[in-house]
Amino acid sequence: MPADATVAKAALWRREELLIAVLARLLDGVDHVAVGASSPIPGAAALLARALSKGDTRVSVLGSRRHNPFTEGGRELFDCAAQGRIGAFFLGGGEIDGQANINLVGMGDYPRLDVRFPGSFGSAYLYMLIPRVILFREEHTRRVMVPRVNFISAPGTSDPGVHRPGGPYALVTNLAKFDFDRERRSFSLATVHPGHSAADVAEATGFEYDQPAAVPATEPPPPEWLELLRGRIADELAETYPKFAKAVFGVEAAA
Amino acid sequence: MPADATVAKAALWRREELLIAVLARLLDGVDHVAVGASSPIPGAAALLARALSKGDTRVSVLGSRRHNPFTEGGRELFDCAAQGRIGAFFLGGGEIDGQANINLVGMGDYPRLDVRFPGSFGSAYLYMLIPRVILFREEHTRRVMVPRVNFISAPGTSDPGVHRPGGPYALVTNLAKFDFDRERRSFSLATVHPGHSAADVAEATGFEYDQPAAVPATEPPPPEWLELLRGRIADELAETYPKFAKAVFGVEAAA
Amino acid sequence: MAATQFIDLAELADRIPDGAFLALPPDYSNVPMAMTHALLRRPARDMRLLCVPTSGIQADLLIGAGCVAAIECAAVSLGEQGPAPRFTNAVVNGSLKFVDSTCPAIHAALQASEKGLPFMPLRGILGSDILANRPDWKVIDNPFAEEKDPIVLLPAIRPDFAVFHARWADRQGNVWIGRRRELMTMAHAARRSFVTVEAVFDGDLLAEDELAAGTIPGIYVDAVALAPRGAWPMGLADLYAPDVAHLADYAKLARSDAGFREYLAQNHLEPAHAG
Amino acid sequence: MAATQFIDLAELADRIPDGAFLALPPDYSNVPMAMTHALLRRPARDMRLLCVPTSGIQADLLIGAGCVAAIECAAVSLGEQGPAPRFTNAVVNGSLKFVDSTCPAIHAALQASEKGLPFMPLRGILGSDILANRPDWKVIDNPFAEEKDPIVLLPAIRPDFAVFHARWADRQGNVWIGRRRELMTMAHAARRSFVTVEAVFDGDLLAEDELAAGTIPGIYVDAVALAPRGAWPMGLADLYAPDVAHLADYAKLARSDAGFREYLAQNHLEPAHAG
Repeated sequence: MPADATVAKAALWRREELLIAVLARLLDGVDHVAVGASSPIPGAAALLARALSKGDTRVSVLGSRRHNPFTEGGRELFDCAAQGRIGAFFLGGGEIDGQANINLVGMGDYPRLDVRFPGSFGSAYLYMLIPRVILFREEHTRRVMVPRVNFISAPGTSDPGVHRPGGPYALVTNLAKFDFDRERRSFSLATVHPGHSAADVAEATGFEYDQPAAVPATEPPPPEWLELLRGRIADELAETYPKFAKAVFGVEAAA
Repeated sequence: MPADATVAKAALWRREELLIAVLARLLDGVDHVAVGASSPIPGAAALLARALSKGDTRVSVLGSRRHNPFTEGGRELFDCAAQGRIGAFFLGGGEIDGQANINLVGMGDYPRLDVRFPGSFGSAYLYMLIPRVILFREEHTRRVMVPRVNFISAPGTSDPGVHRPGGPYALVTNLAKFDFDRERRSFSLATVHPGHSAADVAEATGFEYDQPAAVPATEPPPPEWLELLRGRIADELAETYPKFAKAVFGVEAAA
Repeated sequence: MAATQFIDLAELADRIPDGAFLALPPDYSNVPMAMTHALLRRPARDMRLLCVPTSGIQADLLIGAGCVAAIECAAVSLGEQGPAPRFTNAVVNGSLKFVDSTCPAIHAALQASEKGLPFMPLRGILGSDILANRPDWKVIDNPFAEEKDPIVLLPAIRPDFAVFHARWADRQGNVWIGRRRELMTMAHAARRSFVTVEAVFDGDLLAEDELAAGTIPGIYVDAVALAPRGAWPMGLADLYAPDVAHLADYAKLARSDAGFREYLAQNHLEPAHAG
Repeated sequence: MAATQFIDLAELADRIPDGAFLALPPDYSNVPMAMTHALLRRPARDMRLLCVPTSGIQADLLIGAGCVAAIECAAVSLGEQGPAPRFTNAVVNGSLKFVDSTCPAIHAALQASEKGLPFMPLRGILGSDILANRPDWKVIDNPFAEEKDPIVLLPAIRPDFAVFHARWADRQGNVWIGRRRELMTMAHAARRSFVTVEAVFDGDLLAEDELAAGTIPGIYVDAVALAPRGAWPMGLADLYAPDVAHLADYAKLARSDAGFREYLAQNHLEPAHAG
């Protein structure tokens, strides 16, 4: 497919819709996806994956009242993950490095920090227990994608003998999708989003990663996915993320 | 007081009412009393103690729907005890020995038992964590009050260094009330119920215990306690123990 | 973790294979008697039972009918009706492998599985012959204490199945248990949960806090079958009381082998294939 | 453990002494903002905060007003409104003693206190710099594993006070929290629980399973004060939503010292004695 065809198609969907589609593909075959607070794009991806699974995928959206099934309080997400009942989860990071370590605490010489992020939340635990953890951060710059994080909120890899059924599965940004190889302890560039090049990615990434000779373009969302997203998924999302649903899909939350 | 006066008074109350009064006195000053399942006499004593405390004593009657406050499932009684929020509890025993060890499991060479009792329930735990555990067993014979139990469901005493805020406080039977001395690790006969003698107690007891030169008679229930018992307490008790309330107090459970 | 399946009672019982490790609720908490009756009729074999933390007629029936290879419990008793005769008999005649525990240990070991932990500490128990007969329990020194402070560690218990009865399930497989919270822990801890219900709830049990507070989410519920009055002769919370006359009859009949067989016959609980 | 006391809001806040160790609920769970406002006006001093497991405007206000000596949390954030500016500022300028944790560790350490345990194990965390900075946490080898299997042990956390808001308390001090179960754990774990409520419930919250399932028994509730809309500007479950416009204003003003003081003045939250 010539590059200009990709660009032409790109006009048919928004950046957020592409990201949602990329994330939804990573959820294929997962029984139960949990989505943390303040995560509209991962939330939409999970709801889309559920719709596409025809009921085989369950979704728990924290912060939602309608799509959050938990009734055992704040600890249930963590217990549920440790029981092996959550197949996929999303994490971000103020900094992410090439070993998939993530930093949600701050920059500087801990505890004397120059910049403070909110904190690690449950990352130190969920990253190690959920099989398919998808790192998602829209900003793809050398400020975020660093050689070595200032503070390891949650480690990307563990020594042999450490109980770790979970870990990083992929990294998705505004520019690209990387896979993570747990054996080699490194990312490899899997696809580059339409409108960007592998060279753009290299320029914006502060850590080393593997790369095939030719990096394919990220597959855009098929029309039937876009239709689902802009209809049913937008409505479902509006309950938890009214601002996002209105901005991206033009949908108002039900009263 | 001459012995015949005691006998004359004895006719004014039933054996169960005397036992309830003895147990209620042992609950004086306790903030929160819990009572296990199938324990109508301890249950009545706790409800009486609550009535006498004018609201200072809380009562949790397991098996009751109206007087059981727990909402965290079967474990809450045990967690609540470990939090230090239960001041007194009752335990029984198929066998009880002079070190206040209790056996709720059976007789014989465990696990090859000749007689099987239901099991230890929570005794191995509650006996060690609740400050004032009152042993209550109506039957006072050498079959029950043994030199050494066949199986220690819960030990009466613990080695130094073992975390044990709780333990035995008294033993009440159809014949008498004993106090337990945790330092000396032995019972001492405190009072003998009207109609019985210290010699009767010695005859029926298989373990060694201390005894003062003169053993006082157990104080009978005062008239105002009997009035309370036969009125309000009988009604409260009928919800959980309809058979007992009818047999002892002639009260029918509300529909 | 896929969608909860709605099947009939016989199929629900059939999906519990011989040899399965079953967590049973206590007598005060939603005993799945209709499901138990189906297991008796099959008859199930070699079941391993975990009482959470005690059981009554449910375990006694399964033991009496020869369905049980082993049981772990804090007690088996018919409560006010007296001892559990088939349990007592099987222990004394040596035909039942039994493991004595204590209530909080069973709750805590299930909480260990609920939390995905290999073990859970527990206070108390030291000096009990229960501990002396549990080579699977360990005593360590509390690593946070300055002085010697022994404490028991219990390995996690993960049953194959949690089985219980409930008032309602909704179409999403959410199950309402009210304040019977031990069922929540059982469902979290077990690999699968099979539930019988009085009725299907027409709506979403998680929609409003009043009912949601007492609801096990469908994530933990693998299969549901309708069984009106499915706890009988035990009771169900606010809905119906135990059938005391029936339980007293059972307690009397089950004292002898012949009486127990008579009870099974009277209640149509005989195995389909008696061999 | 004696009867729950019903007092007014100012007295409730006054009974929390300076230097107390307070467990705070997360932003999605019954934040006691009216009580927080009373603490600001006093002003309280040297409070030690435990966020269960995170906090938002509640912790940020207390930090900004100088009420806080130390905080332990998995995160402090205003959520969709962005970072918590007073927390961030206090960390960077070194004026706040802070201890980083992770959500499940805080839940588990409270469960340890709930169970009267000195510690609780927890999976995960190994390799995190959180652990590297927690000399109070220990790593042991799982004594049940055949091979090397390091696991973290967390010491129990027992707050002096659990403080939160709720829809109802009844006259016996039972408090209805619906599905906000972390409040139950907080109340079990803390030495005392002080609760503000929207209204007094005319009846017994424990009488029927529907409400009992979401009720904290009065055993754990030391004092209750009425505070209608007592979670504002945060929301309360099914009853009212967060006041997003107000929170956005706060997020903007609190970025600077002057703006924060302006916010306090606008909302009549200035200390009674500013010294």
